Amino acid sequence: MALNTWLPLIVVATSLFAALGIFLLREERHTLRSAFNLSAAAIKLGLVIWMAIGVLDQVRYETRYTLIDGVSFILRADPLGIMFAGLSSVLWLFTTIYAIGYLENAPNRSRFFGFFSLCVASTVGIALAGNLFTFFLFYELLTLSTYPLVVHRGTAKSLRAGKIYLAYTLGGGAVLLLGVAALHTLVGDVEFSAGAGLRVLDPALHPMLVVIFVMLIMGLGVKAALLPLHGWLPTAMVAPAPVSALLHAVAVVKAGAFGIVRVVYDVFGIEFAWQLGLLAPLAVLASATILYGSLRALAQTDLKRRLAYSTVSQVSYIVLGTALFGPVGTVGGLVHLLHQGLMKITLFFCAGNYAETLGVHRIDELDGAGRRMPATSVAFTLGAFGMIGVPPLAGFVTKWYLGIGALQAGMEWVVAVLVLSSVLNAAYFLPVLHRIWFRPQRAPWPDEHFHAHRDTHPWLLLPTLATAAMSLAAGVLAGMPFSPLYWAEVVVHQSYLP
Amino acid sequence: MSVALPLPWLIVVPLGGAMASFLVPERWRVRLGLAVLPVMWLVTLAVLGDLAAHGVQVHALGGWSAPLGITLLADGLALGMVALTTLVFSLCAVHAASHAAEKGHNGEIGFLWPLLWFLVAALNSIWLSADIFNLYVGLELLGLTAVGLVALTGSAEALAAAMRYLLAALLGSLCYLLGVALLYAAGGSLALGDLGTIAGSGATARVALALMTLGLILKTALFPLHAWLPPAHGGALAPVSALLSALVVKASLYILIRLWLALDPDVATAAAANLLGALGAGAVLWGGWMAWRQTKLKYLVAYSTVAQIGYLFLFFPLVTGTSTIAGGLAWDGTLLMLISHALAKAGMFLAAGNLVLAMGSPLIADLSGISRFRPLSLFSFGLAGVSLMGLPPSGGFTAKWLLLQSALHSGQWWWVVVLIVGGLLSAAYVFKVLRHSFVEGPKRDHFNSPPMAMELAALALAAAGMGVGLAAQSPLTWMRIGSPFGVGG
Amino acid sequence: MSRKLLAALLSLTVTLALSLALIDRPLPTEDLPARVGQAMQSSGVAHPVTAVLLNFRSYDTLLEVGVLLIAVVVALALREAQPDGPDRMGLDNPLLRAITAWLMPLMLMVSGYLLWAGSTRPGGAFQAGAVLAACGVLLRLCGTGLSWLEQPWRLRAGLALGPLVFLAAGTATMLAGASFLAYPEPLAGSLILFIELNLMVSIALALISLFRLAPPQSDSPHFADRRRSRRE
Amino acid sequence: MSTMIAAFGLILAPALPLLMALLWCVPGLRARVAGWTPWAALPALLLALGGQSGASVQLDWIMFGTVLGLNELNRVFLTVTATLWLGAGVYARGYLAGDARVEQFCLLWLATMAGNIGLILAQDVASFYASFALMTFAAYGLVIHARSAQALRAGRVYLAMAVVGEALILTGLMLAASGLDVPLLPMLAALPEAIAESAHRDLIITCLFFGFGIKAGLPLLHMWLPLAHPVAPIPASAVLSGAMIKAGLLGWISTLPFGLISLPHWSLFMMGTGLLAAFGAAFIGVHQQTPKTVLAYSSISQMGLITVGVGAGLHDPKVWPVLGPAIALYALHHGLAKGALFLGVGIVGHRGGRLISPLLWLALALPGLSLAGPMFSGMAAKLSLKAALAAGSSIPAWWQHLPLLLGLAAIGTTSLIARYLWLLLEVKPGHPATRSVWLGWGMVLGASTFGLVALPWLPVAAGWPPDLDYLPDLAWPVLVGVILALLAVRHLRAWPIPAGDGVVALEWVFAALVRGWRGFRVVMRRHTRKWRWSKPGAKATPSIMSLYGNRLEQTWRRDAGLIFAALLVVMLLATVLG
Amino acid sequence: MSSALFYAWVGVVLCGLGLFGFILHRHLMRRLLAFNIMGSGSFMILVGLAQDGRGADPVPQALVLTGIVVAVASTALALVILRRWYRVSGESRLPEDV
Repeated sequence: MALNTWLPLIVVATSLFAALGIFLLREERHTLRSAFNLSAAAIKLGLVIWMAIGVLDQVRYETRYTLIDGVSFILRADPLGIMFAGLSSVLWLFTTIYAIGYLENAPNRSRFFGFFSLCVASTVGIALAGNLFTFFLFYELLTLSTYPLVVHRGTAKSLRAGKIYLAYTLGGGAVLLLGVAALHTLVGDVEFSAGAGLRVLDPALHPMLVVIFVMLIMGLGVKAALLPLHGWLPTAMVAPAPVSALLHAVAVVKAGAFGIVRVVYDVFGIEFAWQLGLLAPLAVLASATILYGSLRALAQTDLKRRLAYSTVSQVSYIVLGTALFGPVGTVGGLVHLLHQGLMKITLFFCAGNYAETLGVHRIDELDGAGRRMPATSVAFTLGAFGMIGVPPLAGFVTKWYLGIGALQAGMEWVVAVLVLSSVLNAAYFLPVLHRIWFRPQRAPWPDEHFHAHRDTHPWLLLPTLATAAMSLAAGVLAGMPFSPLYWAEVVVHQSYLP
Repeated sequence: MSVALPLPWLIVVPLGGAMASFLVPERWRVRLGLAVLPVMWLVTLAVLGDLAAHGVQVHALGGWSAPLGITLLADGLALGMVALTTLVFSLCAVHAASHAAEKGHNGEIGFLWPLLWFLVAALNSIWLSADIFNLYVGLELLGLTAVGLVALTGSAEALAAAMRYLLAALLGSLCYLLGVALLYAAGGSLALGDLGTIAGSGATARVALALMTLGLILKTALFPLHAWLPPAHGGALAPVSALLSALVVKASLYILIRLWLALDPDVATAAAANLLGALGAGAVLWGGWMAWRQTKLKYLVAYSTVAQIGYLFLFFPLVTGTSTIAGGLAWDGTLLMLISHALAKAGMFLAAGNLVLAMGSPLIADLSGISRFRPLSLFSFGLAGVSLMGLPPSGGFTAKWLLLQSALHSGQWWWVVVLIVGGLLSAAYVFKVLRHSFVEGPKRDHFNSPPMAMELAALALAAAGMGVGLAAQSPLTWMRIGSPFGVGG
Repeated sequence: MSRKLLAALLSLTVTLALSLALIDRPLPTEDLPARVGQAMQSSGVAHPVTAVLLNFRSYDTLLEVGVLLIAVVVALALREAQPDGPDRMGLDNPLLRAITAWLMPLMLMVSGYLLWAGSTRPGGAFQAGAVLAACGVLLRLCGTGLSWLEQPWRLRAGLALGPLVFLAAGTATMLAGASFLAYPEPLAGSLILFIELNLMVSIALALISLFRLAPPQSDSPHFADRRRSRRE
Repeated sequence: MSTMIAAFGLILAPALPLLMALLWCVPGLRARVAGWTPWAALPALLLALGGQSGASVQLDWIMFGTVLGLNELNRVFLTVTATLWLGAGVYARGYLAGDARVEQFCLLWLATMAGNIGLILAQDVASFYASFALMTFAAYGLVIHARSAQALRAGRVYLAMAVVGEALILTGLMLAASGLDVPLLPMLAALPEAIAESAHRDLIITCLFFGFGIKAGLPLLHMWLPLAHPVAPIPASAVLSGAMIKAGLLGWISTLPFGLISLPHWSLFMMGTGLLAAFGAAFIGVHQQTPKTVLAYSSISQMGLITVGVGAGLHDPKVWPVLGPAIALYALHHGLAKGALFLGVGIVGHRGGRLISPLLWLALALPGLSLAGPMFSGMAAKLSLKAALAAGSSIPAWWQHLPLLLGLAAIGTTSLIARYLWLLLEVKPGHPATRSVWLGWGMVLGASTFGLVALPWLPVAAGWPPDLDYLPDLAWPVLVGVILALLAVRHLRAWPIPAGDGVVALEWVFAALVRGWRGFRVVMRRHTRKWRWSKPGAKATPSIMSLYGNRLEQTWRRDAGLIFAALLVVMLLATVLG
Repeated sequence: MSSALFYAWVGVVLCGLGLFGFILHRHLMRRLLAFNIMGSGSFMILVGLAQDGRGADPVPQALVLTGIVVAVASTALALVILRRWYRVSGESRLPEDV
């Protein structure tokens, strides 16, 4: 059926056209732009859901186009891709609503929303990429479309953050290009098909493959904020709240982690990676990042920077999951891809609400926020407890699967890392909760708005509560079909374990 | 049309256009200039059609075949360049025309059009010619026209730049002429086709190649000899500098590639090829660094040309003495880089021209807040920048990808480092400009606004730069017809 | 000092390389003069150089004339960009004017002869054009302005006459089905002569206007103060 | 049909408080929900009394598939918890009538209750751990209700130790569950034999023992107890020490491999810590200044005794069938008695220590005495404990002295109770005790003294009514304790041991650590100042490279000719010699 | 050594001198003259070398004729630009050589 071949392209194209449309709109056409934005987000979500259903009963969606002979542009909807695409399209819908509310009368909104939809187009492109080349293509497009968002405010600080962001991501992109090109010379067009291609190479090339693996991981590690390459994430927190919410909690950071998942599972194949002995060092690196991120978060005084460092540590759970040899560890890693997205975007929304409604940026200004903004604070509490891994919430599901997976893979020390990081998470989230709920308001709010509304502007509150509810449901109703856990299991059983 | 369109039309039409616009009084020159464009397009498309239908075309001028007379050779490479020239020229012409219309008929624009058409004629004569002395005359024609275009504004900097450019051009073509003399003495014939067989591989041919190479890299402004390019391209009018950077600089490289492939393989030694590669690497690094340090917008773009030319010279080490696969990849990569650079650089120069016009000052620092008033030009500047940086999905990226593959296949991994670092450096200076445009500087609400056509021309070129990346397959297969690397591969 | 020494050394090396190319030279396999000899009778002229110049490699000549035209166009453009003062060239010296009056007819006759001799002996459009240009320069030096040259469009027409005729001839042959610039056998001789005539006119005009379009010596704006700055 | 009711009852017990907590969020309903808070524990009590054990319900959508069930063991715990929550709830309504933050208290009360009940009924690991965490974190709100400085400090210590406890429990559960054949749907019941066979048995037991130990107040892990209880409002501390400590015990019982394998060195270690806790806590408790702290230390010492029982259970598999019920019974008795004592403090506050009537004094002393041994439920519990210890077959030699040790512990308890009563005298009149306060206290008091008898299904090992020959060896410790107390009143002065003893040292160490880290950071920052990215404040100084760059560019331009010639020579060399 | 080769040698020497002059001198007029010397040298090589050991060869002579016209045109243009530059800046050298 022709539609199957064009659907992935249409999904990516919806937000591309939305971006172009918005760019052409003049600055003062607000309603039309919001309508454009929201309809594009809705259409994309609908299409992704349709594809998700299709993928469940083995329908094959694939767009293939040869760029130059030997290199083709493939968009394919496989379970893993659909999972990430689903996440980003759902969260894009909410973040668009949030952004419209957040940038009520800010300048340069056409530019903002244009690049915003461009960025999501590249994220979905990364999700649906069928081979390493297409993945790299959208990976770099993501860098380009996120830079203008990071420097949107135009202040000296945001421009400096933008410069650091660029240095890291373009450097990473260059190393990734090297890895992809080297792999290409060895194996030709590397399609994501559970690493069939690499196993057959003769053993003489194995050291070369290890070098390539290191290059790929370094390139992807920049966006996945692995230890030495995470410097850009905290500085990029100067961006407006919706940007730091969608991008640095979901799109950019997840693209890196998703890339590592693709490389380990679809390019090298988990057995071959295990045979080459690549998984153990990756697990060590991920664990180091987990602990380092939590420790640094402990010392931060600015709320968004603390959340940023927490993102640094949380994303490495996904990497840790991929590094665990065995289905349970993989499921843990993949399900955290969704859980962390839901939880972290809720936290960033709340941080944005606090900043926008009360003008609060530092943690010690948060005293008594619970009384003034109960709904946002409840959402924040849910997100925080989810992050700590308190059982009914989503975080626990991930930690449980990762723990069991680690034990089955014979890496007992990973359990210690998981538990230690939960303690550290508690150490930097609980004081914030304590201030919000149990401390009286010491000083008048620095810059209070939305007095009329009970909590904050409905456009800001609605997405926050929605994502909070979804993260709660992802945890509590983990057993339900179509829950993140269910989908992660489908991915593992359908594509990686015959 | 069963019988193929004779090739000389590609030269006659622009020459005729030049002479006509030279004769016609000033008021009509712009309209006449634009009128000749569709004819030019028709001829180009017809010849391209013939290439597809009948393959490589040869036209013996004056009825005299190769050794005695001059022949025009239209293989994939030549016609690819002709098509590129037509595309870039038409958009620059549209830009110049709308600029002239908007500014009213002041003096210096008057003789712009004859010179522009002479430029096209010179370019087409170089792409098509298969005779080394005829290439010399084409080079001279091109050199003088380019010098004239640079000096057009009559200001002190323009005249100094033009003088420096002219001296460099003269020295370059004189060395080339010396090379022609030696080759004629050694081989007895001026035809490019059979040069390899008759010129032998003695000292004469080697000295001739060295002289010609030096003459041509001086005219292409390769790294140590690049000093004349930035003032010339930075100071000229926007459409002029676009044409200079996109096409004129490439003509001498084109001749060098033709020579390098025509001569006997062991005349073009690996040492010479690596020397050229090293100079190219130097160009990429030095050009990138200097572009990053510039404070004037057009000078930044000019130095970016110096840098990007470096990439093209990686062709020589990747072709001499390597496997056919690596050679084929290098051929595709270099030509795609040439095309996408031409499109992107022309687009960037036009966009830069629009921005300078809108801001009223050449400095990058004054760009703050431009994104609210001239978003389209800034967008096309960014788009062209993406192609120069070699980020997907642009043509620059696909070309860089092919060169990377070729370098890895041929085992010369050090060019990979040059490609990667060059990409980062170009990212540095492109984002330097974009960064300034994001600064929410002092409230500057008064920007003069160039007409829409100028912005659309810049956008069209930048978009073509990206498009060539996506649709890289067709131009590459065309360019392989009649190339030493054969079809496919 | 070191720059001079370095320049000398480098030039010497280049000269050595050139001389090496001269010494170790294979005997050329291709023999173009013989080909020219065979093709002479269909070239329409007796003198081989003119045959090569205007028939076998006529395309070169066309481009070469284009080069000359471009030089003039650029000169015209620069004059437009930098308008000069009134043209006060020439010395009002009666002796010079008298001699010119005597020499002028002789020079005109010589250029005519050169043009005609081109088909059988060394000569042709370029040499004739050069002599004519000399007349023009001489006239300009002795102050008699060529009034009809003042008309811009007439100057441009004269300049473009040669190349246009050449181009038209070539295009005509192409339209007639033969390849570009392939003169039909019988007409070749007279066609070449006609082209050479027009070329002569254009070349002469081009060289004269190149001489004329340079800015006059005295009216450069900084002339005065530059002199003073030099003296302090 | 009956399974339907049982299932509904099982779900309703934990779900009702959660539901009411959610309703609490709606501002309109808040006042009414606060009113109804005490009765949220009713379904749990009815389930404990009425429901039949062995019923279970499976909700596979929640978490990894939640299973709630009732069996003999957790039924006992459910009874004590439900009664205490009910009584304390009624008591709280009266006690906190005037308090400004009563609504917030109710929300946290409901949440903690839901956690506590859920934890008892949970059969699968995930929901067990979920309710455990909910109870722990919600209890933090109860502890710091007063918002005073000590309350906040106590809260901090409580939270820190709770988090560490949770982490240890999670590790233990995870390690144990990995041994199961279906690790992703771990059943609590399946854990013991998984631990028995697992390779990391000792590691798991350590994690679980110390993880739950923090909640149960093991020595060196008990610091939060004496800090939290005095600051918490009286009903909260009653529930805290009555019901929530038992959660730790329930954790031990349902996870550790009792009755499967014998772990002699583990049992020795546990019994040792139990005895240490019993005597140490008694010794420190006597020297405390406030009644509630004394009671806290008495809870620690009682839990020490229970730990001894647990340790014994581990030593000899055959002992467990007898010992398990005994421990449960003892826990039930201790919970109710401790709850009554705590609520008693509030009653005394009604008219001040000096003025209350002798009858009231007797009522207050009754649960204390039962704790010490001779009175009803206390006696039953002690007897069954002693009988179980005697029944063991291959018991080590020193177990004969256990009855003597238990007796000494009883002396300790009696002295603690005496100290408690002595301190009650100084309590100044404060809170007027409303009707619901009396009702709540009465309920708990009644349950603690007579409750044991009324419940037919209670696993009373030694049979009922207890024959009289055990009476004398139960009574002598009480007598000795009373004599000691009378002497102490005359001339012993209490030593100034701060409440929560070890924690003071711990806090000092932690503060020093933080100070050291901050100092190190300042040094590091000063050192790295130099090579940071472009410092935000730095003016864009034209770097030497750009100056050098421009000068080099000038030379390119000036000596273009020279460079050209040089390159020409190099190229000639390359081609000719090449 | 045939007479044609003699011309070629003279041409080589002229080229060397022309290159030396072009590199060394800063004054634009001198550099232009050096360029013309070098041009004549190359023309002599072109004709001399081609005719060495063989009779008169019309092709190089035609080439030289074209070369001369091109040289004249470029020198004339150089002079025009030189004069314009001199008129604007009063300098007879390029800005970097002043």
